Amino acid sequence: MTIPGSWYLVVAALLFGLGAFGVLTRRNVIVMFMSLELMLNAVNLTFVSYARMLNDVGGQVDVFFVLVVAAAEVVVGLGIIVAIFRQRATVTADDISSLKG
Amino acid sequence: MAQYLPIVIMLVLGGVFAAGSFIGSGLLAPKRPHRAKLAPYECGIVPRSEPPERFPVRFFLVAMIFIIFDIEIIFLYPFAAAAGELGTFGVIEVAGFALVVFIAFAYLVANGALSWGPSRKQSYRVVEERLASKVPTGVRGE
Amino acid sequence: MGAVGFVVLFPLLGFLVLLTFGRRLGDPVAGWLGTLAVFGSFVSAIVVWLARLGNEGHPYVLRLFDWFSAGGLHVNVSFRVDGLSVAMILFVTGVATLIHLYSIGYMKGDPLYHQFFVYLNLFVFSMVVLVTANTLPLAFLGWEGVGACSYWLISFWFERPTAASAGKKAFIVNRIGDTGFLLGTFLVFEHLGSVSFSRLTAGSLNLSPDTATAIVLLFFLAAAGKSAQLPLFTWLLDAMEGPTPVSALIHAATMVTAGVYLMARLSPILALAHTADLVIAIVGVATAFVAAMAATAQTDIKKIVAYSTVSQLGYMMLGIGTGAYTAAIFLMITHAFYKALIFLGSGSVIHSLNGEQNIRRMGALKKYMPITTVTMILAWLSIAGVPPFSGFFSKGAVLENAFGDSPLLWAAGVITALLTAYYMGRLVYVVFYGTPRFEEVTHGHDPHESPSVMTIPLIVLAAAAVIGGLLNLPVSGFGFLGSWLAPVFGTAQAAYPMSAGLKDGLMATDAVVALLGVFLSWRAWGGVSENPALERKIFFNGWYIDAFYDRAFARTGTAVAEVADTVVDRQIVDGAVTGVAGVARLVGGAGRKVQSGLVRSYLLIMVGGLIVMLGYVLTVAAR
Amino acid sequence: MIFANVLSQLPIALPAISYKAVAPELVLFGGALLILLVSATVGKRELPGLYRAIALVAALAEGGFSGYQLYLAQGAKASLAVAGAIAYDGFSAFAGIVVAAILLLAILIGPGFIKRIAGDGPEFLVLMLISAMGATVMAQGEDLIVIFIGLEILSIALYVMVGYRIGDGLAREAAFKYFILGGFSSAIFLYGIALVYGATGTTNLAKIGAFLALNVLTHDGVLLFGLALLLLGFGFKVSAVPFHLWSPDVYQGAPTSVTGYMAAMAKVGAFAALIRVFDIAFAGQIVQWRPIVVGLAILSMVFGALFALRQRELKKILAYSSINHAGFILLGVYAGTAAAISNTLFYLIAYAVIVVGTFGLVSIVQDSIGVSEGSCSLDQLRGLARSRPALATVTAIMVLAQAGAPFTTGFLAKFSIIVSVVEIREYWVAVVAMLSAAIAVAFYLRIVLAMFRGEPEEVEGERVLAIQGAATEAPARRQALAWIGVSLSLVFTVGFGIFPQPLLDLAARAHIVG
Repeated sequence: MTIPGSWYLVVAALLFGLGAFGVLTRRNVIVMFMSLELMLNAVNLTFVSYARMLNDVGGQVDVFFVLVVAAAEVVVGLGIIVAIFRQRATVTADDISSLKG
Repeated sequence: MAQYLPIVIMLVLGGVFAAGSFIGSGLLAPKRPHRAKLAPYECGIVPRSEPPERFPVRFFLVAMIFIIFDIEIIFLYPFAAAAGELGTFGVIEVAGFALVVFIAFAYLVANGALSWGPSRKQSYRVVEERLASKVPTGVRGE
Repeated sequence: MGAVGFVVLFPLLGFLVLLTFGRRLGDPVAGWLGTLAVFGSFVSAIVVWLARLGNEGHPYVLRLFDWFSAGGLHVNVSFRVDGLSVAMILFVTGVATLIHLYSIGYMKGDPLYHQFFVYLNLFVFSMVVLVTANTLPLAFLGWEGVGACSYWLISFWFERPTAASAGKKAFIVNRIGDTGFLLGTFLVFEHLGSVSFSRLTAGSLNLSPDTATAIVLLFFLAAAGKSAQLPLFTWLLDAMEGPTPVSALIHAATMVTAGVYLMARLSPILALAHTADLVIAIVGVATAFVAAMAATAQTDIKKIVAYSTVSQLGYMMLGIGTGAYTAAIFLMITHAFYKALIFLGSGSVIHSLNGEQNIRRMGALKKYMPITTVTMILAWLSIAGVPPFSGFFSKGAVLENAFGDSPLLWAAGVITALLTAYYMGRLVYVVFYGTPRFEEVTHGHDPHESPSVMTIPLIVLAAAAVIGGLLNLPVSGFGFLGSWLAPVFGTAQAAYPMSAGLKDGLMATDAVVALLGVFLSWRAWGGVSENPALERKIFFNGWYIDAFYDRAFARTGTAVAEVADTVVDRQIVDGAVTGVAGVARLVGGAGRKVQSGLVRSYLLIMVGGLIVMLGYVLTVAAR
Repeated sequence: MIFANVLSQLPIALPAISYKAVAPELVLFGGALLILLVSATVGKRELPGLYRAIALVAALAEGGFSGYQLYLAQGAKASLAVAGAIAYDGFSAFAGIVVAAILLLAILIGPGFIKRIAGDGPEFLVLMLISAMGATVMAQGEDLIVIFIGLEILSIALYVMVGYRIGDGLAREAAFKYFILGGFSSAIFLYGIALVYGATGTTNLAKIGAFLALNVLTHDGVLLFGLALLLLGFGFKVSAVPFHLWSPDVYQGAPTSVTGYMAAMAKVGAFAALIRVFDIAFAGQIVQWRPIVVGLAILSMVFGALFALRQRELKKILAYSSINHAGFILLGVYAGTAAAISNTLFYLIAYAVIVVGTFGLVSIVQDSIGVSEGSCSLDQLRGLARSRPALATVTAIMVLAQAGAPFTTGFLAKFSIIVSVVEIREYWVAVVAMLSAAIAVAFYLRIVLAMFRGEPEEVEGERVLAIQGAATEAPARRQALAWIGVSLSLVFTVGFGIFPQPLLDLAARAHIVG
């Protein structure tokens, strides 16, 4: 049994939506961050699915670049989060709002 | 509108799935709460705020260094798969790529990012303080 | 004719030198230096004028350099020497020189003495650039420059909250106008492919009437803001918060006439837009009337003069709207003389009374300030249009053309002329005659005549106000200004065929009306020397003319004036200005609320924006 | 189908790497690596002078290469290099020159103040060079993925730079916000790329253009969805309303010299890519995306101007001002004609120089009156004209240039953009733009007035903080190089404001041919 390519796209869209939903609703910055990674990986899945459907290798190569970028983002993001942790005990996004107004 | 059907389905399914998983976990998870169970400690003063979590930073540093090599492998593996066909051109390109990563690595080592063993705790603390006070951690991991 | 470069250069140099060394030069060297710079500019203007004598027909363009060209748009920095610009620079630099001189005495002891001359020189520079610019963008530079200087100078004494808010009001009103200027510029570029005045010659423009109307109305918006026309005139009254020389220079003689100049410069387009012309004429005459009415009921000396300025500007716009550009420019020049004189005279009075501006606390100053008194009386007779003073000829020329266009416009103008003679008479009688009522403000000291740096400009201006009519006598062969400006306006100038008898009749009417106004003011305010209460008694004792006057002017006039002041000014215009500011403030406040500092609400707003975009794509774009 | 199989099936075409094409990127990156290497080998000592010299040489070399490319490329079609992933033409070369100008000024202005915060380390300059490389990659990217990589190189380095005052709560908060919001928008941008890829079968802009020219899509929903997502990504980077929310917070929290650098560099990179993607590759879809772009532009112009009116925090006012500018530049993208693109480039270089200079001046002001870099309210500016007349005058000129005062590049920039809009006969848009500019003048003047009015206020608490943060170096020495940078930007702004023709010609030469 072959699974139609569009199913992969749907799964990817679901994952992307889930990631976005997570970023929007979660208060814990680490979880927000994880959700962000989920979004990126959902895009990877989209790329691979399209590459398969279009029979084009380009989409697969793109995934590599996205992976690299995601890794770099992880490094910097964690660095910033660690810095926040060190100064205050909280990891809740809603507490970080002294720049308002 | 037929052409948008996949998109609409995607959106709807995305929403339903996202919401459903939250609702589902709320409904399905066994919940028999009582006060003592909700309190972080069963005796003593009820804390007013969340206790700070312990957060060992050094693992992040290690993880970041790991990521550098992890990423290097991502590019090296496809190169290896087609190294023969790519020939000299490929070797030169990959060497350039490795050189860049190596310089970043040399910078890390020079700044003491790898000296995290217990025996050299002293020097590690220096790095840690520097990270905390001046330069964000990300700089080291780049 | 390249001397026009020096006309521009001198005030700029003065500005730069004063900006750099002004504080060190101090009082009074900085003032003298500033005056010298403007005087140099005036001398250069005379050189330009002499060089032009004999070849008035062809405009000369001094091209400095190409400023920029973008797409089809080419803008260069070039100055235009033609009849109009020469007339403008002559009177602008001339009047400015006198006012600089006067300021040396007036501003003595002010902690920001040098700063004042920095602004004044920058103002003269901007004004000269405005009137000599050969392209609309360069003129806009000057336009903005005079606006900015006006703003700074109105709020020069910024410690007073009223001065600060007056500056703000002037600024907002002028910005509204500036939008019209720029939009008009773009329309001109769009339809004529050039923004140079060289391209604007009468009769050669290929514009549809609708386009011309749109352009003219946009520029008129700008002009109405700058030249204080209904309903944008209120800022000018508040602008009296500035030092008096500023009021004289900027808010009477020069800057406020920039709108009139602009419309005159655009006369080739105006000639194609008859609807717009009518609008301008009606707005002009309405402004003249409303302001004159308001002037009859004021007690602050500067407010009276300010209303009078608004009223006179209305006359100039009436001239523009009826196609009488020469008459409008003529009135502008003579007005600059006598209005600057009135302001400086008022300033002289205020100066000697320790800053008092209420005419109820003046009176009988004739004895103490003879020069000021005599010059003020001459100014009054000029503005009233009593023959043979300058106002008689210039106002007469405007009214004559108004009659040619529509007798209704003329009638309104004549009534206003009557009012003009009357309220200025009231000013003169109450301030300089009657009983002294200034003990409170002078604490027993007698008022004194101002120093000679202040009286000399008064005398010079008075002479100019008296003989200014010679510039353009309605006698063939003596219409110097008319023939001087004829090449500029060309066929744009409206010509109303009139019999010589009708012309004489109109002139006679003007003279009679002026004298009637003078007479009325004398009956109402001159016969009394004791106090206002006595004046009432005489009214009631019943001179028919006084009763009529009381009814028509003192009562109705007060009512109308109050309506003009409270309803039009405070409610409508202030309301609009406050409204704009309020909306801006409201949105700004909302912005601060949106900027909650919470990452997740930022995310939510971004996603909201995304959803709107996607919704648009789904419903509209993807058809 | 395993990847290796794919590879073995296809003959591999080795791309010809045109080093001439990527020279700007190479020198920037090489400079960054060299600085890292030097700092790694010298051990504990730091050599700030050497680092700065290397960075300056790299910036100048980048500008030189870009200038050479501009000279080569005049009027010619874009040359594609590196297997069609990189384009080099007049447009990208001009953007490269803008990048070099920003770098030059920022290297002169920034490090002195950064030293106060974080010492002499090489990292700041390295990050600057790397992010500048990201911007040039964006300007040259002929492939959506390359543009994405450029965007991320630029952004990730900026995340770190924003968090440079990591000891300060506001800076940490700014870095965190910028990171989370930036990451979110990048992910959405990337999803947009994936959708475009799915709709057209390629991420290469030239091929997308060719594909869309040849094929009429019956199902263009996916493509348009992709475009909308791409616009969000770009809109975020250029801080267009409603994706602007990060910028007031981040502008305030970041070190002031970083704020100026970021405001300029992010806009140059993002707008260069935006023009290449939308005005060239998706020119055929202009009917569909134009309303969105003009909507973003108008919202940005209007709200940028209005929101600033009630701000009292100088850096936040300037943040809203940059939002207002972004709206204007978006108008150039919206007009989309060749002349409009040149005008946009002119606006970009004018804006970039002005904004780096302005924030440099804000740095000097903050340093002089002794407040921390995170805050400077208008009240604290009071009396500056009396205590530091030269500083106040120069600041006033730069702020007025932002407002679009005549005889500065700021005026010409706004003027020419509006001319472009008038030329496509969208008068109402021009009216809105001018009204927003008129409103904006009000808050610019507030800044000027604050400096020229009143007595200086004593701010005790801030003074104490400043003394704690102050390095041993005297402010005069710290400010000397910054003054050079600021003076350069002033000379540029006023000089090209009076004689703009060479710059306009250069920008006119830089439009994209075909």
